Amino acid sequence: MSELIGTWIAALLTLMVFSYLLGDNPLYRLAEHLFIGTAIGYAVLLAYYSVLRPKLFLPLLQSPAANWTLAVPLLLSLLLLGRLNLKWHRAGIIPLAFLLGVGAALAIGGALFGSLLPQTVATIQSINPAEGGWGVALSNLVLIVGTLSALFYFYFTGDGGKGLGRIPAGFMKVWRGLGKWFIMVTFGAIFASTVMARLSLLIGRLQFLIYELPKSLLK
Amino acid sequence: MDSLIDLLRNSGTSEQQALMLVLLLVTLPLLALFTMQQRAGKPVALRPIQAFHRVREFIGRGAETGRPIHVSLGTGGIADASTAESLAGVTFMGHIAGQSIASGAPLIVTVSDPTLLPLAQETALHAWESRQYGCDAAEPEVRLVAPEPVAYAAGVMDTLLGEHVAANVMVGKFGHEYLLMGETGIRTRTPQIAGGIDPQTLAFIQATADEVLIGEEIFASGAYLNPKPTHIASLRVQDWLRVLVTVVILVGVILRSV
Amino acid sequence: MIYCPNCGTANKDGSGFCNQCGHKLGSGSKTVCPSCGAPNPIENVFCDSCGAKLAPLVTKGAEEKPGVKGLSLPTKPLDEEVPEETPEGASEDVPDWLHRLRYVTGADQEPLATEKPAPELDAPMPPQDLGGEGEAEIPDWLRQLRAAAPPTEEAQVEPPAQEQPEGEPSKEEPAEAEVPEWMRQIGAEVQQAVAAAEAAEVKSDSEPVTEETPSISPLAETPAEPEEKAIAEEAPLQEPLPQEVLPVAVAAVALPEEPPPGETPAPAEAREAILPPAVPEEVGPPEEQEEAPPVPPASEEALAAWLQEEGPVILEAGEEAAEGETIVFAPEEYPAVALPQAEIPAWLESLAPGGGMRPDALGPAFAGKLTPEEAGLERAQIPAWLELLRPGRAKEGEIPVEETAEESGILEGVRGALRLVEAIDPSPETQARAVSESAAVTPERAELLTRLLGESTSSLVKPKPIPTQAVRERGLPWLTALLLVAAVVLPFFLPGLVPGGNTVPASTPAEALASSVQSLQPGDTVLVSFDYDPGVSTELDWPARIVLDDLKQKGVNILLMGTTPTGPGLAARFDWTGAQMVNLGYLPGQEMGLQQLTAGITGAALAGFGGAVPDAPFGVRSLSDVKLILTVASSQETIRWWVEQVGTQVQTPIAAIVSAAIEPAVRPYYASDQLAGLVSGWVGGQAYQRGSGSSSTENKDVIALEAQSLAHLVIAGLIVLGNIAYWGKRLIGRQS
Amino acid sequence: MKGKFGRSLVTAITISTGILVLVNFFVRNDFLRQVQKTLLDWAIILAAVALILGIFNILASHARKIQNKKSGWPYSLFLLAAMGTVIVLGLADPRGPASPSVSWIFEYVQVPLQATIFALLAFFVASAAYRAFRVRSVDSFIMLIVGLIVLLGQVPIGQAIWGRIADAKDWILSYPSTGGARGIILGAALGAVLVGLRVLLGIDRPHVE
Repeated sequence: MSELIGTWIAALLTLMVFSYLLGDNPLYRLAEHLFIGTAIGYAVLLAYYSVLRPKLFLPLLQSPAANWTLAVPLLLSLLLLGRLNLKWHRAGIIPLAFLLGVGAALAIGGALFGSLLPQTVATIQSINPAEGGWGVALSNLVLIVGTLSALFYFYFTGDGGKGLGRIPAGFMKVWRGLGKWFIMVTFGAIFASTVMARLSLLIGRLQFLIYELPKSLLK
Repeated sequence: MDSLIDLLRNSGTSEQQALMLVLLLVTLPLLALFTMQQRAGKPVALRPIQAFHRVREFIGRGAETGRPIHVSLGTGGIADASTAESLAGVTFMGHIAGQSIASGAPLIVTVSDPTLLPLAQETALHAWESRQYGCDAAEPEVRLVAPEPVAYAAGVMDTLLGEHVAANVMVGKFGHEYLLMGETGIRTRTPQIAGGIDPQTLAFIQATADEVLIGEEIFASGAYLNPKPTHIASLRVQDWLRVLVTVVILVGVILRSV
Repeated sequence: MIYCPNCGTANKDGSGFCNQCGHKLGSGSKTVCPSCGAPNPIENVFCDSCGAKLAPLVTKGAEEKPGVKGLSLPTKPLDEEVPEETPEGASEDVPDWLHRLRYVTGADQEPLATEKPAPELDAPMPPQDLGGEGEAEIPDWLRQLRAAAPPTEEAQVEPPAQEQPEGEPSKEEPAEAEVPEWMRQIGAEVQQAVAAAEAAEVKSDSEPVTEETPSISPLAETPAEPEEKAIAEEAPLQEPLPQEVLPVAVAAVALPEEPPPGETPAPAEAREAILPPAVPEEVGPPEEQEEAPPVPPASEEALAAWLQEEGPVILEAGEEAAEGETIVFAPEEYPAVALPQAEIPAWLESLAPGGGMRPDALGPAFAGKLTPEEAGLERAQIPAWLELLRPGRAKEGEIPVEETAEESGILEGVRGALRLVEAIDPSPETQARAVSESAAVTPERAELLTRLLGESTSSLVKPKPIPTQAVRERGLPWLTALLLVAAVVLPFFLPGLVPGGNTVPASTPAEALASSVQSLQPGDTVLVSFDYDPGVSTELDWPARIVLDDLKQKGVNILLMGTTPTGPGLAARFDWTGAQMVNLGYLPGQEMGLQQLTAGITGAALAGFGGAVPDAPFGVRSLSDVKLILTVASSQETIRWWVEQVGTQVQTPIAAIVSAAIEPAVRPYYASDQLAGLVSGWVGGQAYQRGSGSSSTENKDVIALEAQSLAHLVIAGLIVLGNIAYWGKRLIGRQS
Repeated sequence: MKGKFGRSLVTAITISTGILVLVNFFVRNDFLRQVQKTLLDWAIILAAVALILGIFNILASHARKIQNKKSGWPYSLFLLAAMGTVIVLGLADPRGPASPSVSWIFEYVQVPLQATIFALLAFFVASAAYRAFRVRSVDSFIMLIVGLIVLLGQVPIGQAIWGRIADAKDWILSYPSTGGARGIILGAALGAVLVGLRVLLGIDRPHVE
């Protein structure tokens, strides 16, 4: 029963959202806010049930001695919440500084080992026809040229008349232009395959209306 | 040097880790050197980036119409790998806040990640506290819309639709939810500046924003809007690292091919 | 730094009254309307009497405000870390030099000029007054200018004679008398060789003072340093100093002299602008006045140095100036900077030491400003460089009358109205325009905008957007929606209509995953992470189900988790009957969480979903006990996290089921073998099925794929249509 | 944190934390790893607390909207109501998000709503495509061609039009497209490294400005 009701509510909400196609209207706005509300609520629950309770409260309540280190995050949390109070507002910066430190480190580590290293290594491909034939060799060449030229498209300094260091301006111009082309190719490809994904979503929703709804009645 | 290598080996550092470490360590002196050169006033030409140039136009528009300017800092936080993007967004926002406050244009800043909220508030507050004497601008409003990307996008759509936004600036980390906001901006005919580093999002930023910040360009906001020697220096370091990477790749390819 | 509008003394920020003369600070100051001269409260943006735009040059602390600055000016107050001396030294020397310029010009036009020394009094001010005030520099002289502005009228009316008594003691007489002729005498012999030499020398002796900022700070320092020396010890030193500064001095002197004696009004009003009315009252301590004469050389030489060393830097303002920041923007964007053809006046050329200065940077601005016929030197003095930093504002030389019409909404057609940003951050042209405009134009403009500003935003019509490329077109929402819905719904009613059916193109990455799943043995454990959100569930549920069914058939143990908050919830919606499954729940902290996961599953932040996590589920303690990691993700970020945080730490292969939207972005990770397999979207799911032998016969799936095909056709059609429309428009446009 | 001391303290915290976390990327040391894990744990807790803090921000802004009867204030009312309901239901049941009531709301309200709002993207993408693939220059022409190939290469009907289109699509995705994407990724990585370094070196201190 609850499933039947649920399905029909879901269908109703689905239609309310689709009503946006007729232009911005109260039904849509209503659905939208309903969604935002539930989403926030759900996130709060998760923050409590999968972080605060198991990682902070329970340990501190059950065995404070063993988890004395948690006093630090507790303190930091209080400082953070102190932001609610004008007097303590500034103190809220300490936990902020802590988070920022962690974040900066993760950003560096991630960029170095997650992007820079593997992507560089992966770009080092053989362009020797003897190995995989001309097709592969040329394709790899395209890949390499694409990567490097796109990388140079973002050149910041040394532009505007002067080349970078020894690199002549003319070469930079051509090279960066090439990079732009490759970037456009990427954009085109991404755009197109996104079209695919989004259409799947639409089809899926319509399928829900056309298939699931009647099915729920048959049950 | 050898002793260093041994040390690394003993600490279980792989060649790749060592390589990256070296790269990191090379970066520091470079940064220091270039910073010194910049302090000494070394002239540096920066590639023009329209978005940074035109943002004032957008703010002016806000001031003229009395409508709020909306700055979206994306769905990134400051305690994860998206920190860099988020910081870029905050830097940009700080500049916009300063100018919009001075020009009396209301400012709405929206964030999605709760960790970013306090930082954004601090930045906006700073701009507000150092406002011009007797300026009648409203204090910038920093909102946490929703911690969940799609919900956040929906919230921003609501802002764009409901609050007559004069200009929409979106810089930070954006995922597939970007298009919801970007296209709404188009439909409400709101001028937009947008930037991100995720190629997947960039395709749509390209398609929906008037001025685009592609990839690393968002990190340059400091150097373009509030140039300090360190900012310029880090751009130059970035460019030289670029060359380094290129050389590594080329050498690698040659070795691999022959 | 707040400057007393009354005596010009610098007071600490936030101080309510001047600690020199006790005059009320901040609120006391007034903004003088550039067009009608009426004093306005500083908070005004438009003149109360005539409504002209007010350029709030120096309302309290204006220059420290990020908002009031152009793109190139700093938006942050000076950082405490920056050594005090440097900023202040640097900051003081420019204004100083500017004072001099004004001093000089004033000097050979009327005795009043002698009062000019006043501004300088704050040059040798003790550090603590300026403590860490990076932007003292620009504010500084602007302040003077500002302080000067209001009582302009009296300034004119009062004959110099009156001022003598109150103002400068007889001491001043010689100074005033000699200055012009001193200038002249320098003007006679121009050798910048000396200049270079002296500059170098000065540099060297002030070296120790500041280490942080190598080559610039010395110059920054000099104004204060040598001055003291000059006064204190050898008078002789005053001799060389003038010479070394010559070029500039000449330049400075030259400016006013070029125009014919019967001068154009412009310089006149300009001059008023700079005369500090307050000067009379301001009787500095005697010794300060003594300093006056020697100061010029010192600061001149500072200018010379400035030209050599960091040109725009100082112009860069505040912090930057202190740190010697220099930026030249590339031509195409900033015409102001790059006017190669703009030729540099000879004297400037002669100035140029070993290439330190960039003509293209200084040339146009100076060359332009130096022409007497435009509204006067004053604007010329600083604006010349301010211009450099003002993107796209300065046309070489002439005052641009670019009164752009509003192309937006209600303001449509109103010319030059309400350029608020400019009002707040005025370029010299703006002021010049304000001055040159007849007050007649401004009134109705002004009341128009006051009316507009008064109106509530809601009552305003939505203005047309800033014109840009076709990005602004809204496309054809209606047609689009209609066609799309039709295309998607049609196959439901006419199945088999679309050629191709569900014969999906092969996909190597998908088959790669299929084969790695095939290689799993019963009893192996697979970690499936649901990293998408409900938004894309309609796309990802299907391929995920296909793979999961496959896993269930293989009889492998399945660990569920999610790095998106909603992930585990989505996973729970699947049918798990008869499967060996444990839902570990939401892993908070994105990559931070994943980092921890590499350290051990039980240790990680996983709190389970509707029940605690068993210790070592399926005997799995760390990720290396898992045979395959499968992430179902809708964002490239997520894949990156897995690859960056987990892939770099653990050997277990990682495969991904992703939304087709991110396939191109994720491809690199598959291409670089960071992903063992990749299934993208519905089609990927089908390809996987083909790879794993089974194949979907469900009518629903076939129809879905047909709808997909049709919709793709429609969109391809729309793209073509868009181009036809675009080119059609253009061709028609060309004919008419 | 006003004053020099405050600032340097804050900066010190940032730097030390950052280095302790970062070092683990380069050396394998159990103690350091433990330290890092602890720090990350704390960060996760703080992030959760930040959300609680954020809730107050949300409450405040919507309360203000309702109070001032700003346009559309009733929606804010709905939003808060929905939020409150979910939270209360969830806290009432020890299973939290897994509790029947919450999962019901999740399954029948949140998922369909979110999925449908996202489905709107189909239309957005379509109208964006109508604009974005304009042939204005060589660049946009390239983009158009690639777009059409990938667009049709993904679906069966593309096969019907041109047999090799899938291969063409795959080639584009694996070589030129990958190349472009790599250029962007590499560049962004370099940028991120420098931004991170600036923070860790205490050069950029957004939080104390």
